[in-house]
Amino acid sequence: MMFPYLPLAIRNFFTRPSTVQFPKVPVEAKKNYRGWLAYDPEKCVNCGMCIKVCSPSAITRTVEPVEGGEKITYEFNMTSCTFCATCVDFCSTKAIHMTENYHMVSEDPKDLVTVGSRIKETKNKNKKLTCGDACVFCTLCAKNCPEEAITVDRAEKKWEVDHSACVKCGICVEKCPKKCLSFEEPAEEKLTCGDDCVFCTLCAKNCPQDAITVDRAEKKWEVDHSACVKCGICVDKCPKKCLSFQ
Amino acid sequence: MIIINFVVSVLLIFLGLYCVCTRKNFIKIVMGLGIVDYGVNLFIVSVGFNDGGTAPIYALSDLTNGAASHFFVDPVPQALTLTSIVIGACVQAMALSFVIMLYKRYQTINADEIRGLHG
Amino acid sequence: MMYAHFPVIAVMGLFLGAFLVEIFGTKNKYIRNTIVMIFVLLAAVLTFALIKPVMVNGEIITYWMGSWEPVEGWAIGIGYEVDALGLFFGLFCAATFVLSAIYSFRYMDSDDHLGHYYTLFLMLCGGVLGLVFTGDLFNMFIMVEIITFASAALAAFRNYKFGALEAGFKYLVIGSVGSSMILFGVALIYLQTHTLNIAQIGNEMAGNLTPVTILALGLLIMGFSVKAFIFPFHTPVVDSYATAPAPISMMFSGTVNKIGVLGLIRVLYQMFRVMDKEAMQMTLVVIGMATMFIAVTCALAQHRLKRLLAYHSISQVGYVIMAIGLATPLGVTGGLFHAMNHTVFKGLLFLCAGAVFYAAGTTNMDKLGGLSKKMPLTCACFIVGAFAISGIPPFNGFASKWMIYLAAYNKGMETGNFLYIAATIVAVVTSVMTLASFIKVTQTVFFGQLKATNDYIRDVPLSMRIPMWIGSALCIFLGVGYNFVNKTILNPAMNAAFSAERYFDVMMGDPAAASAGTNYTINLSVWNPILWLVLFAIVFAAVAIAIITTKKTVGKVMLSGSDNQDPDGKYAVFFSGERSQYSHVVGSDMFWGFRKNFSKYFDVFHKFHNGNVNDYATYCVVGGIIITIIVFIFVR
Amino acid sequence: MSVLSKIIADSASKSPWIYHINTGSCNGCDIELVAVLTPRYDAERFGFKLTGSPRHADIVVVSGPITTQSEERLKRTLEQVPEPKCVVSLGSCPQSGNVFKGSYSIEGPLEKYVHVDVTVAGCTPKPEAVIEGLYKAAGILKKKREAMKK
Amino acid sequence: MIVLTTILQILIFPGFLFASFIGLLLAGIDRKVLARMQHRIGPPIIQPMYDFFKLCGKETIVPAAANRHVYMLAPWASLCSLIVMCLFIPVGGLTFFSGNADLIIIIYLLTIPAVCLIIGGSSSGSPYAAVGISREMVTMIAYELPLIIVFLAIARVVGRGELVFSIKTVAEYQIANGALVSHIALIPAAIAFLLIIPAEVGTQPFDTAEAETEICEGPLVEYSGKPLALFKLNSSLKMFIMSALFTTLFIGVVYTGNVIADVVIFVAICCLVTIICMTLVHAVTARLKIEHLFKFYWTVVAGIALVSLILVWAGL
Repeated sequence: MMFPYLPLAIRNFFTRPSTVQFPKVPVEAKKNYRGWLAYDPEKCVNCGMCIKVCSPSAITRTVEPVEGGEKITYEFNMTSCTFCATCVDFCSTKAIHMTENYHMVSEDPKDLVTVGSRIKETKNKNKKLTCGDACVFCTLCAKNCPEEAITVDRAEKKWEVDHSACVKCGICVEKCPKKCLSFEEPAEEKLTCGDDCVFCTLCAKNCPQDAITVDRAEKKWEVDHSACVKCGICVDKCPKKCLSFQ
Repeated sequence: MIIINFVVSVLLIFLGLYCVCTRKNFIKIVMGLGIVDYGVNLFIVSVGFNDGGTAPIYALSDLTNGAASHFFVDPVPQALTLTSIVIGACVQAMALSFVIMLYKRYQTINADEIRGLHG
Repeated sequence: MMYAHFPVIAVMGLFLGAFLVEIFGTKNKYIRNTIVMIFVLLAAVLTFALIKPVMVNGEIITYWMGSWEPVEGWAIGIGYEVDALGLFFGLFCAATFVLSAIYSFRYMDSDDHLGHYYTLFLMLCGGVLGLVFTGDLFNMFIMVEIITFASAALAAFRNYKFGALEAGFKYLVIGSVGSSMILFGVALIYLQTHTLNIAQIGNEMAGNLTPVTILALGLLIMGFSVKAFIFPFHTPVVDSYATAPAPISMMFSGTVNKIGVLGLIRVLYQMFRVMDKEAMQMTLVVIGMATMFIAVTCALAQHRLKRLLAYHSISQVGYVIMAIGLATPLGVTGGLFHAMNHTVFKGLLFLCAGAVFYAAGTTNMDKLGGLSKKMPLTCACFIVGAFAISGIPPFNGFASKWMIYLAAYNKGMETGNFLYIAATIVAVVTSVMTLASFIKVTQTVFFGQLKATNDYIRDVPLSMRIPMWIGSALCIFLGVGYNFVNKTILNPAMNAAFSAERYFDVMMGDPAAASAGTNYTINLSVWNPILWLVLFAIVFAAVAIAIITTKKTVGKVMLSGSDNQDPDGKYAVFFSGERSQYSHVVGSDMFWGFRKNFSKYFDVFHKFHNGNVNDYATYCVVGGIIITIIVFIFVR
Repeated sequence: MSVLSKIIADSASKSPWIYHINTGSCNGCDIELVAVLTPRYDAERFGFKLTGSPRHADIVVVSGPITTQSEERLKRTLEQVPEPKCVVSLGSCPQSGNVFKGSYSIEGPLEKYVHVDVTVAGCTPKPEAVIEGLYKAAGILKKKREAMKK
Repeated sequence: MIVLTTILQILIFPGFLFASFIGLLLAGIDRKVLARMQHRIGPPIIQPMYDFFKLCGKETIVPAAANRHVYMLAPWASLCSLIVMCLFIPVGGLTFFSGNADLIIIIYLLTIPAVCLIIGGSSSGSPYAAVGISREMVTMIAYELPLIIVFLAIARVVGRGELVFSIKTVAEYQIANGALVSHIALIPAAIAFLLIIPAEVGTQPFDTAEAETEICEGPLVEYSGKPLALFKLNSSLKMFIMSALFTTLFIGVVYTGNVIADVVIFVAICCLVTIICMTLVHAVTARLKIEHLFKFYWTVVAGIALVSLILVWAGL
């Protein structure tokens, strides 16, 4: 046939064109289209796994100390992202997921960046005010407490504190003449290893912060509690399930 | 008009043309041209020949007393031949001067070598 | 009858000038130039003075050398007969002499032996004018010989150039073979008619064509075809055009090949009056077609500017031959007009080629490029010439080509013979190919990118530019005012060609017969160029207003000022991002598509023109034989 | 002549011609740009046309991380585009070098060479996104032309 | 008064404004129909007008290597010759010009725009333009042969005496005895002419001279702004003129009462012709290499034209 497309061309002329009138007809991307990245700062435990796995290193984390703790902001630069969604798979707490919004067009590349930040209090967040036995019930602490969380009953020699109201400002501790007030940490959960540990070093390898060091020769296992962020990856990875937080 | 003159002159012309067309040496080509020229000259001379006629030299008196006594050969072709011979000589002179210059330039006068201008 | 003496004075003046230059002129430049100028102008003025009596009043001037009047209707002496046809050729030849002389004063001043150059130049001019005015056959042969000598010597004038000597020699060999054939033909005619006067011969042989005269006819046609450089005989001429200095190649293409054409017309129309036979017309048309097509296709494959122009002048002569072969009033007028136009625009093109050679030192197209920035005026003249030769409407090439197409097609319609239709088709296609080759030249020589080494080029001095300006002005004037030209010069020339009887009666001493015979007139009202020019002018004016009125919108013209002249900046030529190094598309690799399809055809013609003298001579002889055979078979 | 200049001003955004420069892209975005001209998405509805020479272009679409080789050519071609022009960076490579970031042969973001008018992110952005980007660029063209006129 | 009407007629009716409006309209229809054939919506009909005015608004850059005067003049000269052409083609039976134009002049007037494009391209000094020029020239040689054969065939049927080639006689002949297409002998000539139109205008299968992909728009590579706008206008004008020429030569003009109806019908026929011979061929074929194009024209199309010439010559 000399012109293979001739009949097709003529037929096309009389049929409705197959163009999707995009601006008038809104077009939705398919079901799990990997579009704009959405980040939920609350779920994120700031383990940094996503930064580690992102090939174009599109994710940047900035940590600035803020009065209550540290402000951790994650920036996902869409103009540098390759939409491979590896970070989504690696995020243990599923804080990142890909939306179906493909309209990544803008005049200023800055607003193509997904930003999420979270303030993480320092450890004293869950410590409690306790009174020692040298207390003479002078009610100085109660008077100076800005939140009036402390009530002292000189008659029945009783001292109690309303922990929810207490903002742990530490003013009462200074004012107490007998220095018998102090903040005790509740017994913090710490990563401990059970005894049927076979020193397979899996936990050490998977720890994003490399807080666990295992010495197979001398069968020694220790953890650096300050580095540990209690992400719990080692607990899942341990074949013997002998790791736990106490 | 003697036929032999014609045959010889046509023969000379074809001989000359053959020589021009086939000989490789430039001098032979010029000689060929000369032969063609002589052929044509012979032909022109023999055109004007009236057998029995004398040379067309006469005094005015011969003419006045009746032309019967003198029967001349036609002078016009002879004049033509003169100029044609002169022209033939000039052609050969110029051609040979070209050949000398060409030899000085190319050190050869063979038609096959001197083929600078082609295509 | 004051006019009777003018033709002889003109011709003899030129010869006298030749000798005077030889005697006085060798030492001092100014004496030489003035002598040359005096005699050339004398000849031109005398020729132009003849227009009034011959063209306007329609008389035919006769002049008998040494007042040997014809006795009882029998021509004895050598007679000059200036009829409209002869004068027509004489006019534009004289004009070419003047332009060429002015041009060569400055062009040749770097050469030596200029005394000889101008002697030969004046001899050539004298020969041409002599042939144009003469009424005697042998005198015509003598003039042909003088022209052959002068042009052979002038072709090889710059003997240090490559191939000059070789071209001169070949031209001389082929030229003298041709002239010997003419002489042989003249002798045969004399054998039959015992007279040498063209008019008388025509009258004697009007009816009875004996085998002898037919052989003479064949030989004369062959001889004059060699002089007109038609297809089989064109080879040595192309070389000699290329090597000759520019004013001489202008003379060659302007006058020398027109002499061949005039000889053919005289032989066919006035002496043998054989053009009414169908076979003769067809042979001429076929020869014309062959010359046209072959010459233009060879031209497309050329690398040197002058060889390309030489091939084109051969193809344009092919047009003229074809037009004359049609033997219809419109056809002959077209042919004559095209001969004149060809002289004008081919002269202009050769002058431009000379200017390029003078300024750039070479005419090899592969080495030239981008000259339009350095030589704007020469480039403008060249474009005018290129448009004229390829027949773009407002120019003169179009006027004559249009006449030729119309004539060819009308003849085809009347006679129903398909050959004339084919002739029209070949003519149009050839004209487009001429345009193609000139586009190639303008692109390679003038427009492309300027080679760094060519930066020193400046435009040619004024005295070389004047002839070019005159030439382009003529191109435009002839193209536009061709109706006027037709009435004044062309029509009488065409009628002279057709009315051989009138030529004879006047020659034999009765001037009254000058106005006898039928005068054909052709009406060319179908296309009047003035109407067109008015249109073009109005449209151009309207467009100019449009340009001025529209406020300077954003798109103002950003001139490539010399300050931001960084070679790669905004104004550099887009070279897909690369640094714009020198990349000039040269002539030889243009028209790739066309040449690939014609590759077999081009090989044949590459071999045809192989530079061997013997082969050229064989082509000559074979061509002559073929023509004589055709004439024998058909014309009887 | 104000009517004519008004028409000219309006038509500035109605027939934006595109010239595409590939500075080392993996051709993912290139075929995406061409896909935009196919029947399904048909950018020609808005007058978009792919031209062969920068002199004819209004919108220059750059795709690919600017490799060292193509940097020089990019600069030269961008300069040769006539004035009211705007630059669109297609995909994430021009903006940030994508996965090739930090490689020895990458010459850094497009922003270094020319002000990028519209960024279309996405490692091969969806054709609709490309159309949206081009459409926005066409709009900018008009603003740029007014700015130029003043 | 006559001068005024002539200027009016040159600039308004059959001349510049009318012809360029219709030309741009035809170009728009051509692009729209082409899009529909490719099953897409395609640009609005007046898109070429947008293109033209946008280009007018853009900056004109004259490259350093270019010869400025020739570079700027080429588009105007080509536009002038095209306008002069419009005046000769009897639009809707109304010949502006009493003078009967001649087919040969039409051929030569068709060469002027092509030559202007060539000279313009060549003067811009770009190597792409040079390649584009040589292809444009080969295309011209290619379609000239069949064009002259077609015109000769028509002239054989119609012409007589002196005015053998004039369009006026063609028009009168068709009024007298029906459209030329109805002649059996002239049908191949009509087909040949239809095949020539795309090459003359330079649309897809035969636009090797202005191939965007290979040699970036050939001769037009360096043009921008107003000159480029003019060249685009010229090509759409040529589209109108060629189809108008086809309708006058082959289909003949149908005479209804008033002038406007004639003109509308004429333009409608022209659209039909352009769609058939340009858009359909464009939608279906790909670009030819220059040597195939040349061979195609000198063998196939010239053959068809010759067939019709021989048939006409055989007195059909």
